[in-house]
Amino acid sequence: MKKYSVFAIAREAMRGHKGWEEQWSSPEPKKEYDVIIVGAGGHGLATAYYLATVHGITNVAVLEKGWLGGGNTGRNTTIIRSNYLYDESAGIYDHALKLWDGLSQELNYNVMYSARGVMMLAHNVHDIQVLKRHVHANRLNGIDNEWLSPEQAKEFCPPLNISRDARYPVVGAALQRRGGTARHDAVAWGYARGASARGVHIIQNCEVTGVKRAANGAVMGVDTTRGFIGAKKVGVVAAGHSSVIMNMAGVRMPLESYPLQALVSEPVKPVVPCVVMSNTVHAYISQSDKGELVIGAGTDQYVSYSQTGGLHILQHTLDAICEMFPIFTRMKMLRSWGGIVDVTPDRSPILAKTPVPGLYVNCGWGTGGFKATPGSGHVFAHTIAKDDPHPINAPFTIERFRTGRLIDEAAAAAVAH
Amino acid sequence: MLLIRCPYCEEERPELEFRNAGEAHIARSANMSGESDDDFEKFFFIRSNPKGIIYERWRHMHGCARFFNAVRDTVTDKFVMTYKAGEPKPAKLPGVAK
Amino acid sequence: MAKAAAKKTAAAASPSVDRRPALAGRTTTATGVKVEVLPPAERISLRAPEASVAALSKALGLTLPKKPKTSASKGGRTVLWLGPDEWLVIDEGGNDPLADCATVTELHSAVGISHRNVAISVTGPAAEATINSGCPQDLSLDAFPAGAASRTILGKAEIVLLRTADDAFRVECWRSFSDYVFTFLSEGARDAAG
Amino acid sequence: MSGAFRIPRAGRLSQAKTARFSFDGQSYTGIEGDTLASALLANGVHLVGRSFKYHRPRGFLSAGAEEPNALVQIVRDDARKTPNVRATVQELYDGLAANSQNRWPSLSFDVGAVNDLASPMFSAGFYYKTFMWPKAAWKSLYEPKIREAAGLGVSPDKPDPDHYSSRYAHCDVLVLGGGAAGIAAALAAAETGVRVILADEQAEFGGSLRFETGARIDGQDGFAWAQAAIARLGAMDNVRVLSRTTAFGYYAQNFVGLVERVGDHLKAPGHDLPRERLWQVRAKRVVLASGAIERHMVFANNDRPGIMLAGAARTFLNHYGVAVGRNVGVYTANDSAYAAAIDLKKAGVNIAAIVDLRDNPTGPVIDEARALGIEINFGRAVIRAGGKLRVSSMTVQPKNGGGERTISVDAILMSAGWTPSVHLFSQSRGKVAFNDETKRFVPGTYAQDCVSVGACNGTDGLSASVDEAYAAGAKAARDSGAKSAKGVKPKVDASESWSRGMLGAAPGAGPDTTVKAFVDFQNDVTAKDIRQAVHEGMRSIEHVKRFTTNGMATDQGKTSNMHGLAIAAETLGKPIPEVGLTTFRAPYTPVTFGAIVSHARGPLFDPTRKTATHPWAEAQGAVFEDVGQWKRAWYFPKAGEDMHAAVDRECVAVRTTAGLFDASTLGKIEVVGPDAAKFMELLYTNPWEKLEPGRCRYGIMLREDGFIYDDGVVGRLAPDRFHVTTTTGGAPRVMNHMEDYLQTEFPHLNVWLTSITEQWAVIAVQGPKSRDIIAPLVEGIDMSDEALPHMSVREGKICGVPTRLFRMSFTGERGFEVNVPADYGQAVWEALWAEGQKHGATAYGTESMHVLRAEKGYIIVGQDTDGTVTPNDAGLDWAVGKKKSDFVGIRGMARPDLVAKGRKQLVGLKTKDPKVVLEEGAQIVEDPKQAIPMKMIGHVTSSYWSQNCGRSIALALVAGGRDRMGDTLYVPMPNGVIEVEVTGMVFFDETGGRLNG
Repeated sequence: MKKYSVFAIAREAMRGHKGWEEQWSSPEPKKEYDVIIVGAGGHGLATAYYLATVHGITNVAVLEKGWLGGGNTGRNTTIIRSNYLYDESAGIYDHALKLWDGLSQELNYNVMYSARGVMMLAHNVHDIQVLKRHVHANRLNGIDNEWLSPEQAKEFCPPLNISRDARYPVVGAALQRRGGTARHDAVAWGYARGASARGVHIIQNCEVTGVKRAANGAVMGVDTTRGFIGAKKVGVVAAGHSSVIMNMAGVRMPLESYPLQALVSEPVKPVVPCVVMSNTVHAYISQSDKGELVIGAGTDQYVSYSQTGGLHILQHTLDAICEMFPIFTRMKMLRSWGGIVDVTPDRSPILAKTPVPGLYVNCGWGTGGFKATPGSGHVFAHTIAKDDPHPINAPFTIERFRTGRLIDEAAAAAVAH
Repeated sequence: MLLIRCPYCEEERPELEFRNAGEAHIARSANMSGESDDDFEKFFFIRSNPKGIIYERWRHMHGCARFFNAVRDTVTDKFVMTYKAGEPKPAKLPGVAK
Repeated sequence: MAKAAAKKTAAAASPSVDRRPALAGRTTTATGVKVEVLPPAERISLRAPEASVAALSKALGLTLPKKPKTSASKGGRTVLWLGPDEWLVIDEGGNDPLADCATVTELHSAVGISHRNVAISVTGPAAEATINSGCPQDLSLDAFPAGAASRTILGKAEIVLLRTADDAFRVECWRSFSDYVFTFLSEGARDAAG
Repeated sequence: MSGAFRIPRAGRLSQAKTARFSFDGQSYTGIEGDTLASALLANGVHLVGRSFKYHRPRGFLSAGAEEPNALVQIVRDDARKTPNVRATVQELYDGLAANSQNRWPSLSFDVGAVNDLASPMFSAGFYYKTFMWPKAAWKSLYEPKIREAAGLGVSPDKPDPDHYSSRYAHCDVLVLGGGAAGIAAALAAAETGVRVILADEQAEFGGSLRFETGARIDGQDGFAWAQAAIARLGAMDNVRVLSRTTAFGYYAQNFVGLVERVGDHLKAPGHDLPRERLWQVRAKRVVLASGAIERHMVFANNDRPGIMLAGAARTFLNHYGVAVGRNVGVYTANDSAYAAAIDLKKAGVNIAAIVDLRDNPTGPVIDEARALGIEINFGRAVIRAGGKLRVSSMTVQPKNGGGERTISVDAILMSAGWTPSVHLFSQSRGKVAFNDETKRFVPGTYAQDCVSVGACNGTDGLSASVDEAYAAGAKAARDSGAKSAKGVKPKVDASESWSRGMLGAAPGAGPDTTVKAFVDFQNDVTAKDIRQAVHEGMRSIEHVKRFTTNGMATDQGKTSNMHGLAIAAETLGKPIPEVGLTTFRAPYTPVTFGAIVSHARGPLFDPTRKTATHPWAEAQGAVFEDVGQWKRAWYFPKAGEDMHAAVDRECVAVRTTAGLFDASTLGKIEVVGPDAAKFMELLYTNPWEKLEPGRCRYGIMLREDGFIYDDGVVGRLAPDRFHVTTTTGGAPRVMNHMEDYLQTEFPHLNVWLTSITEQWAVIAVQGPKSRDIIAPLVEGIDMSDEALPHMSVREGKICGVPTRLFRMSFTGERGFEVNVPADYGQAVWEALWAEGQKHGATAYGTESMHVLRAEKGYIIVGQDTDGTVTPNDAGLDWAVGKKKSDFVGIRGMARPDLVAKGRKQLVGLKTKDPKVVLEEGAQIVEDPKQAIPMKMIGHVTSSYWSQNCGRSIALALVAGGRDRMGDTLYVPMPNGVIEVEVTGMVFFDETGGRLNG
């Protein structure tokens, strides 16, 4: 893998950028691999990358029915934070946040992780109670998250409306300074490049149509649109389609897939210096390096794989944005799109072994998966390599729904992801 | 915004009047306290989440306020049919292969 | 049924305190439309199975409509079909439908909601457009003729809509939503001429 | 005079109606009916913007919505600044002020243009490969610089004084696009009498008829025919004609979002006019007539100001009467550019030369051009444009190489052919198909009840388009229920027709070159960038798009997508359809946030719910808090009191005399029917069958998973009638929860639910004197403890109005809750208040209510519980009917981890220092000395200063809390550790004697 640097660019500039090598190869699938990862999104590619770099397992194929990074990885609002309430969640998201910091250097690929701060607004007494519970729990967990007055919130994000006559005035905010955003495509591409360079096969336009199991129930491999591919270990990281793949293996999941829409405005000069989220008026916003306001919507209310949603969802989201930022009504929506998010009953992910030997699953990230990408891939690779969960993802089992040991951030905190 | 036929109002109405109520035909046990942990998990948490035809419940929240069932294709979001609560799962679906 | 409960609330004997309806007297006009808050009326939410409909119709003095999105009206009393077993009874003639139902022994539920709802009338050639500023239903005369009634949505509030004439609607909403609904209709009216 | 480049007698604008306007502070004169673009061109201004990355000077590429270059900021006043407005769309009004964007210090001298010199460094995706060292520099240096350079216009910085409106509409046939085809379709449908809506984004209908001077329909000039037809349609009351209206999104089940620009073209829009109006249309059938968009030629420096699409130049001439130059060159790969050359030539503009890539094309336009003496060069390419701030020459070369020749020009018109606008069709989830012969994507498989007609369907020629459209309009009407048509099909007498053209880079910009031949102008994407993306392994067109940002600018690739695709395909050595087309996403053109939000701003953002006594509380100077949509009186400060002083006073008053509290927001549900008790047994954990009429009980509702969902006092009014109360926030979801079980799980029960939350105003009168205050006003109810014991309910009268009088207490004092019909709420409150004054009663708000209930250890669902708490966790086992065999939640709460040891349990906390008040949400640990991360065993759910207890009190969820009574635990705060003792939950009057005190 040729190193990227300003000098490499200068060198290539001399010869019209004709000397760049492929960022990742596009090989034909082999008959068999040690590990197959289903889904070439950020989580799947990161898993493959860490299988290769941390565990030395390079005979790996990442199968993707479309193009790599084309699912939720390339369709989300790229918010990164780790100020979660419960130890379990804080553990995995902060593991990810630590990896985000330095990921560009690790991958030699600028993922543009921008620690511009994530600010969550409180609009009433209940919000204050909930957010302060987070602030205190985070502090004792060694995770930065500080309480701001409305004036401090406005100082940190000048366009924010903190007028007392707002329908839902801002009465405070919790700020995680290490939180921020990253360039979603770069994350997928950087991991793909790193994995590919270490021998991982990334096979696009290859849809999994079945999961083959031996007489003893163990996984043998997968049927695909490009034929059967064998493997002793299969990791399913298919986001909205995870339950579809798991059903092929005969495992029914506690998952439902919903449309999640997002939108960007036309690009303007820097105006929103951080990420702002509000659960009560329900919307979140940041500004991309390109200048577009990146705005998140709530999910539609029904199960769907259509990657589209209703206009009324975007309306409610922009209602909320213009309530928080009345100066933006003259801005224009440039592009809107939908993703498919897989949601578990407790809104926390499942990263675990399954009842099927050799089958592992990493799903249920709902609307908040992007921020976990490095940490998720890192511990999932461990789980597959060792056939045993990493302590960090040990609590995120499938069984928790039977026993009732849920990790219910939503119920406990009612904070939007 | 979807257009949903309410089987009680006998006409199509805008989605804004409705609220989705999750997967249909998951019966609550008559002997709830006798259910095993596995049964309860299946009943309350496990969902079929199909890519294709889904049987789901809706409530005409801001209309006649009735709950009812719908058959919808989750890939196209097109409704195949709707029917009243308590009616059995339709054996045949109009205009749907297999 | 529920005589005990019903009877007591029935008789409305001289209050020593004044009644202060929400938005009393609020009104606004724009090109082609007038929006005004209507005076208080007696109302009940009536719930009953098919078998009780005849008896209740008799007691109320008009036939409960069975067809979706319809209403029946007689002598200042209007009954709106809201659901297969649900009717909204509005009496503007000073009679108490709750008392009338109290005499019915057949299975039913009659609950007084006179104070729960506020009524707003929207009249004039631009009335339909005014309501369509926030109501997603098809209000053309073919789809929603005079006499049609339905619970539906206006912006972010639930309303009950009754078309009293080709160019006149009665909008009912809950008391605490009435300011929002009136304000919304006022904005809608301002734009409806367009 | 309205500009030196205005051609007398050309165009359709009346020279009489001039309009003054300014651009970058320089003032000019235009004509009403101009766009900002045509007005500037009339004044010879081509340089209007700078590109995104290289800050290259840019002019006008188009005359319409596809414009990638000419984006300006329109300034009406301080609060009305709109960035990124397409000058080709913005209509001129007298006094219009516009500024160029993305340049400093000035448009003609822009420092950012150094990027252009350094452009070899700024290749596609370069930023992924650098700015990584030193690590810290990304945040401190690189990123801020990148962000400053990026972005086009400047965001408004003041709240928008304009308003926006919305309208839902329904129709049988919705026609999108008002060119000849759309008008023909609308006529055919309208004549059947069905409801028709016809929308077009332009100020005037006619589409390409605006420049197609050769077209004649029904014996008249095409554009004139269009205006006449629109007048006819507008006069029919089954038709709504919407101009300046863009269909931006095509959603499920023929639901289409459109935005109508109402005020932006007016000098002084009236106060009542919205700036824009959102139309949300549900149509039985949709006819798509969105036309086609001309493509530019991809050659070196094809972005210089003065180089534009041939069709655009024709529009400026034939509609606006403006010549885009005096010495114009033409570069084409199809016939249509010839028509532009001919029109300009006839208008007296010199045509320096036509350069045609094709070898020996023939046809009437070519003959006509030749007849006019225009020099035509076949089989040649323009390999380079000269000039910087304005094009000055074009260098021509045989397309297969050979001698160069440079021709001086002041404008170049180009046409690589026309791309059908399949955006809306694609948004409707239809699948496009590639026509290999004409090299274009056209509608293939339909997913909704719509049909494409005319140019957007790949139909060439006015005559064919009108025939197709008229038939489609008639069919759409039939399909949506029309009986008979009685119209006459428009007859096309003369039309222009062209097709074909080329895709991708022209000769001179091939793989072997390093020239800047732009594909996407605004994002500065060149043919070279696209090839590089492919070389770097981007095989999916989506990857190429994202890596190069081709087609991701504000024009969403309307002119660039097909060229980019062709170049990628060529580089991959694959046929175009195999590489595939990127998905078209809504909106078609950018849509103003305000239009989408429309009415949902300010007071209409969300309903503000107020109780019947709100005016009284306001008059008393109460401070309110938001609880859900409700405004609730929080506390009633007297002069000079802060919140603490007020709350201390209120709390003491309630326990010494009495207090009045507005409890109206609590949810209330009347449960009626012979099976009412049976139903209550199933929905609540408590037993209800044996509850006597006239008595009340505190009920707990669970979700099926066993966690507490809601709670409230329930009164039984009669054997078949319960008056249920819920939490304020929980009211709607509890009602839905109950209806769900009643309708779907227990439909056999004869019981009905009615929300009476707003029927009754509720006045809580609490305290030792409460009975003395109420009694004088009550009729027909025996108020003695024997007749009306704690937790009972009676119906009677108060102040002569009906009441449901509850004897109950959420304070631990003797207490009542007076329910009266809402419209009487304030009057009865005032009567009670007057009585209360005789006893020194006070009004208290939600804060005091919280303190008082906490002193008694009464929980607040949603504060002391959070959706993960069982009745046992909350110490409410006593409220669970032990003998019951079923109720919602009975199984869920028996799951292993819900009955395991060590669960968090609700307990009381007393700080060792009684003066210290804990912070709600603070975390609790056993060992304060442990290192971070600390093991947290619980958190504070409620915490107050209790004036009545003379100390602070708190409730907390603590792991195994009830086994820790008396233990010392610790609350580590940033400024030190707080010691606390675990106690019971009742801090005041443990025996409960005061309930009857």
